Amino acid sequence: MDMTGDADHLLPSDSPVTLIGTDGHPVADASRPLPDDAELRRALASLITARRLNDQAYALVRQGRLAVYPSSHGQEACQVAAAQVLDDGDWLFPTYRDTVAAVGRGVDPVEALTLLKGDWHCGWDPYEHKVAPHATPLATQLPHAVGVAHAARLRGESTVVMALCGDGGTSEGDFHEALNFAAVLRAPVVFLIQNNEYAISVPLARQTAAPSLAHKGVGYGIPGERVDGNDIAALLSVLGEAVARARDGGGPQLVEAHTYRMQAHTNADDATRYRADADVEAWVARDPITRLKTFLAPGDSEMAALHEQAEKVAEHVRDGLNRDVEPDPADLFAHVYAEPTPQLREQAAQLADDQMREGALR
Amino acid sequence: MDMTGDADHLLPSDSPVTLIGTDGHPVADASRPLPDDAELRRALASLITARRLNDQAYALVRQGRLAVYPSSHGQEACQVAAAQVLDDGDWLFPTYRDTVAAVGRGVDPVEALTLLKGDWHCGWDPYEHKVAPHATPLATQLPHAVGVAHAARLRGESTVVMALCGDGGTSEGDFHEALNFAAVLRAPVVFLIQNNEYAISVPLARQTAAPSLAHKGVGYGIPGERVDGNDIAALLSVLGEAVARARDGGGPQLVEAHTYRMQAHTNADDATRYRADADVEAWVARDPITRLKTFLAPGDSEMAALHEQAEKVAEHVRDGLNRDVEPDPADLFAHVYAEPTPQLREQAAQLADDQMREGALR
Amino acid sequence: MTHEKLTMAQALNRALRDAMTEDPSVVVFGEDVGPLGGVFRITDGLTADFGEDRCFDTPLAESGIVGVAVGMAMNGMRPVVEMQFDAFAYPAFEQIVSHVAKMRNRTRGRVALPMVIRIPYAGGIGGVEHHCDSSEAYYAHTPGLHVVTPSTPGDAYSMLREAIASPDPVVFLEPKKLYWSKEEVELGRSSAAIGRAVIRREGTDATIIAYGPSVPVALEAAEVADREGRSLQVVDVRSIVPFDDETICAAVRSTGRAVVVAEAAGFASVASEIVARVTERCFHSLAAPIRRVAGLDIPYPPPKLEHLYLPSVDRILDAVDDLQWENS
Amino acid sequence: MTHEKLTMAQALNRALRDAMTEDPSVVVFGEDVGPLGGVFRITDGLTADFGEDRCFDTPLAESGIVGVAVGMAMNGMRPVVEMQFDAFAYPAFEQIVSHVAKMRNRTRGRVALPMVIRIPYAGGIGGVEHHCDSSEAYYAHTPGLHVVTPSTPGDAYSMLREAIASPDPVVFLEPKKLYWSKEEVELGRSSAAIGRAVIRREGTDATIIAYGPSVPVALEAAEVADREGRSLQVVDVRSIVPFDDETICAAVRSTGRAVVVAEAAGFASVASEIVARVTERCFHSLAAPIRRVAGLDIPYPPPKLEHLYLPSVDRILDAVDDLQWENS
Ligand SMILES: Cc1ncc(C[n+]2csc(CCOP(=O)(O)OP(=O)(O)O)c2C)c(N)n1
Ligand SMILES: Cc1ncc(C[n+]2csc(CCOP(=O)(O)OP(=O)(O)O)c2C)c(N)n1
Ligand SMILES: [Mg+2]
Ligand SMILES: [Mg+2]
Repeated sequence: MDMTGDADHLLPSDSPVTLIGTDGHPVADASRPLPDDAELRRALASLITARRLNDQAYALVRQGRLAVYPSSHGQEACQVAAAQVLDDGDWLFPTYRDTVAAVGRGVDPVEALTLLKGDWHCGWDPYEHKVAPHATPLATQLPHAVGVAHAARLRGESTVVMALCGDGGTSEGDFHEALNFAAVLRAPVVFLIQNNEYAISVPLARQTAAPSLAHKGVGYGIPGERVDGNDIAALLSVLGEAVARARDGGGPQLVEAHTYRMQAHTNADDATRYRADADVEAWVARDPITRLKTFLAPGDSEMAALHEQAEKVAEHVRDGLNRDVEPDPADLFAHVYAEPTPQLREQAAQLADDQMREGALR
Repeated sequence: MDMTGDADHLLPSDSPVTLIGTDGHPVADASRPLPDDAELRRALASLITARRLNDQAYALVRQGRLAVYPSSHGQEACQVAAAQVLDDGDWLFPTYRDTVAAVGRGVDPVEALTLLKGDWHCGWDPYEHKVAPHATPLATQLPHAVGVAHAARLRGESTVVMALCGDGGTSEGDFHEALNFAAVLRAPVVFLIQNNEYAISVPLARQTAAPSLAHKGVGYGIPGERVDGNDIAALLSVLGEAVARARDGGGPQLVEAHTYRMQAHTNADDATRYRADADVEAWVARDPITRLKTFLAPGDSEMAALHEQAEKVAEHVRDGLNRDVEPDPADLFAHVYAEPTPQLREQAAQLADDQMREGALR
Repeated sequence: MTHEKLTMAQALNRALRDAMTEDPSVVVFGEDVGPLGGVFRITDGLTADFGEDRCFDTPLAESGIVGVAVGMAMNGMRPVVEMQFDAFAYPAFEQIVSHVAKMRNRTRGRVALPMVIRIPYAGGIGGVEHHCDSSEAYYAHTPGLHVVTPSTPGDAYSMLREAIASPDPVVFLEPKKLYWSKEEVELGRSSAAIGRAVIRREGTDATIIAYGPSVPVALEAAEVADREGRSLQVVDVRSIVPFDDETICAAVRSTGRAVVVAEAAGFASVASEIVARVTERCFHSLAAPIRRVAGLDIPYPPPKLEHLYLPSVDRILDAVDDLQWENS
Repeated sequence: MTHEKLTMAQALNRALRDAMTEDPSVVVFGEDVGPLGGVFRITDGLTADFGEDRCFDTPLAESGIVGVAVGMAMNGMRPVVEMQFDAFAYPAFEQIVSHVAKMRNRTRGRVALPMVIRIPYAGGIGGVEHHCDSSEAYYAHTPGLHVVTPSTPGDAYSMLREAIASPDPVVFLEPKKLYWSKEEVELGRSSAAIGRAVIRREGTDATIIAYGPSVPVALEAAEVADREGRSLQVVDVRSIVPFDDETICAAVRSTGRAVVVAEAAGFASVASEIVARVTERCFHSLAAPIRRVAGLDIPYPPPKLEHLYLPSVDRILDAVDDLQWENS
């Protein structure tokens, strides 16, 4: 009748794991070793590209080439780390804000922006880089992540799934159901919450009264950990360990990364309605890129090379988005089912007919 | 940025609170005082009536007077305590298994069985005794409970809401959303989980990997407690305290009562398919009534009086259910909206017409 | 009665304000409805003006929002909740179908749920996936709900006032592409639009039956047809449940021909219902079968293709052309 | 091909077994489907015979069940999940509408979801609230889902095999009151019933269009009508999406009169769609408007009153009588 009731091993540490401080120096009494230099340099390159990508996308919105863009400016470390700790056979489940993470897995950034450009829903082949489509309905991707992981496990594969979620998303029923399924099935899933303190305008204090989001693991028997989400070293360490543990059959893990959304929810949002500029300013000092740069102290030529690489990506994105694709109306009917139903064939024919007549009128 | 992250005050005790042991004697190092004698004697009377009611309902199923009955045989202490700790102005939100709790609040047991008899959905007036209708879709009643509590709080009333739920129900998204809303709104709700070890055929180990269900409070910032669900003294103490705390503005609380469903899920279920008779047998020794009886050692005449009272209730139920009510077809249309729509008036007229013609044919 | 020139968004905001001012039991909550004023600004300023108890942000959980509203409605309040977009009401589907729609009936009328579920719905604004669903059929098929959708700022104001005052739950569908449409609005409570369709344009040759976002398109089609010498009557359904058979059937009988226009996928839709019930009632007045101009039976398309999905003036006029004029 | 006399419940069990034997990627899960074999025993013995990895009990959470199935289907499996009763699929509504129905289209066909959602549905067994909903319209209105419902043990077997083999998600609606109906069943995969209606009884005076639980009632009505000298044809729709316009319209044209029978509340239902589409296509063959015999527009009633709600032989025959025979 009595369960063992011991929750100690499930509780997160008292404060978020930090390895490199906001001043760019290693913290004194770090609980774990720093990732090696190569890992960190790889991360720096990704971070610089990521930031450039965010800026480029924002510019494209202003130019009307993108309908909308949910920027991850300020959160790049979380997304870079989420992608970097995975192996090729692993899966990533991103939200709408995780374009950078998808790109980190190899998705072409132009394809990653297809949805926001308005050409089609998902622009990439989810199987190519094992990146699920951007999920818009909050937390709904989390049970999918568990299913992918469980299927792999049933076949004896060593796949690990990284499932991303926002702080707001943790309030949805699907968050709860996914974590519970993962725990009961011991599915190899790492749930990474990017706690950027807001769900659109709603601050964390209105979202939850929990001691931390990482504490949400306890109720499922899933270990929770908190990490400084602007410290890529800490992220690589904590997420890397969680992935390794899941791969070894240790089951799911929940990681809360403390970070901040530096820009509005999307370009359509007016953040001044719900938060003070000063609050945002305070986070500039914690910028994940500055921090890593201070720590690694790369030479000028090294930095120039990284920026050049980032610029190439930006150019690729600019070119890609400036190219007007004329979506094919036939696509509307081609993918609803493996074979269009008679009803869809009828509607497709009708539409083609309408278009021809309109074309003739022009 | 850092939340205080202290979860100690939210964690349940290491083992369920017990005040009267399975042998009927007070436990040696009890963490809290026993409820007073009057409380316990009142509980004994309710328990005896409750057991009789369960048995009577089961008999009525066999006689075909009730379509189905989810018995709470073995769980009576939880339900009696849940009702007994409430004041008149408080609300109770029962599940389908909580007929005994509803009756404990004053609902006429015949009205409580209306749903299962098949005459109508909810047989009682929810406002009369402040008992919500039996909820069948699992966990859906929990957000309602929060809403009732929040509305009362907005008006400055001192209402507390007792919301019941099964172990299986904790896996539903609505459980999660309700607890989170309650915590954020600081709504005066006591969530009582009757952990009877099974959700129909599914044992707790397939439902959750949590250290205990009481640990689920942590993720919401809600204190969790565990209690021996067959020890009415412990239940009255723990639930009474939770209600008092909620009434004083202390916010919601989660209580897990460890108990056991002694009979099948309903009469339609075959429990031998998923659990051993020996497992059930083991729980006979923990029977909540035997335990309290041993402790209180009531005299023969006292017991006779209690049984007589229970018998009266059983008789009332028997009479009530043996009376055939001919439900009025007009009721089908009368309560869908405050005023029937023109469409419903049309359908009602049509039905009346059909019936008249059929009547004429007979 | 005062009048003011308002957009539909402003008219809705005004309706909420006026209802909250008149009745202290009206409370507004949902995602981002507080300080932000909602992503469409429908609740703009309500928290500032009425306080946090009357208008508040909730955790991000639609089933919870609707479920808590049920409880508050059970206990003396009149909650008005916002679902941020159409597809984000789906997590609340069980609460809506199994409780909101059934509580009164379940309790033989003892527990009423005077609550409003506001849902910005339908497309035409270039929104991405999940932001453009026309979900009215799901609600209209569920007995126990009132389902209404205004097409003008004036109706938006008066119908929302009426919905809030209703003793029954109302699913209030706001055509988001019309939020910025503007007209002179009569303020104050007076209307009885719920249950009543309205003739938006008189006409003698055929009847266009539309609602919500499709009404302006139908009116435009009638305008064009008029120039081509065909007189189209336009009926705005407004109230899907209850449905105004009287007005709509009278209209169709007067012309003998009809086209139903609606954005939702056509299969098993409200448009199907309108065709079926009007045909059942007006069969021998019809010169031709009633035609439907509906959304395609596909998931709502990406922005660049939505114009092909939406009922257009051309598609409406084509359908009108198909009404077998050779028979007249 | 072998034959066996089976109840519909046994036929479904057999279909699962045969599919699991043939294809190791078929997995079955849901609430109580393991050792208990499901509350209707459809999955009886599967855990014992195929092991826990192939048939397992899940936590009690329908959105989770469907969502996990989506993930498994994305990753090489063919999940067959059970929703315990119709109304208990509503918590999974968002997953079904926003993902199950849309994943293939969203990814331009790259991610298929070969999965089956089994739902025991409809009434007639004296079940209490939430156990008797006819929810087909919600799914049929959602593009991207196949929606089918067998009315015989033979169809139950072959259609479930076909559904499991389908590259697309199928909502498989099992009329629970027919679980115990029995007939000789042809085993093995062969049918192509999805997308195909079937004539269950020939007749010349009028066509009764029915599906799932209403088919036996329609056949009974035809039997009675026959004794009264009226010859009724009975069509079993079987496959709601895709819909077999060809067979059904041909049938209606052959008689010139039709009645649609379905248990669900009539408003904005599959029955509405059938009336609308058949009328659109067969208008000039019709001697009278098509009549509907549907559930009432009320929440499913308590057991003692369900007989008044359900389409009955009497109601069907009354509707047939109303088909304006004076015009022929
Ligand atoms: C089910 C659902 N409800 C509402 C929305 C609308 N919405 C989009 S983003 C968002 C806020 C999400 O906040 P969070 O999870 O913290 O992620 P962030 O945007 O901060 O990355 C909301 C409410 C949605 N996408 N899905
Ligand atoms: C949403 C929903 N899904 C499924 C069911 C079917 N069902 C009824 S009772 C039950 C088991 C519930 O178990 P638990 O919560 O432990 O309560 P207990 O029956 O043990 O009291 C199930 C699956 C339901 N009523 N509601
Ligand atoms: Mg956030
Ligand atoms: Mg249980």
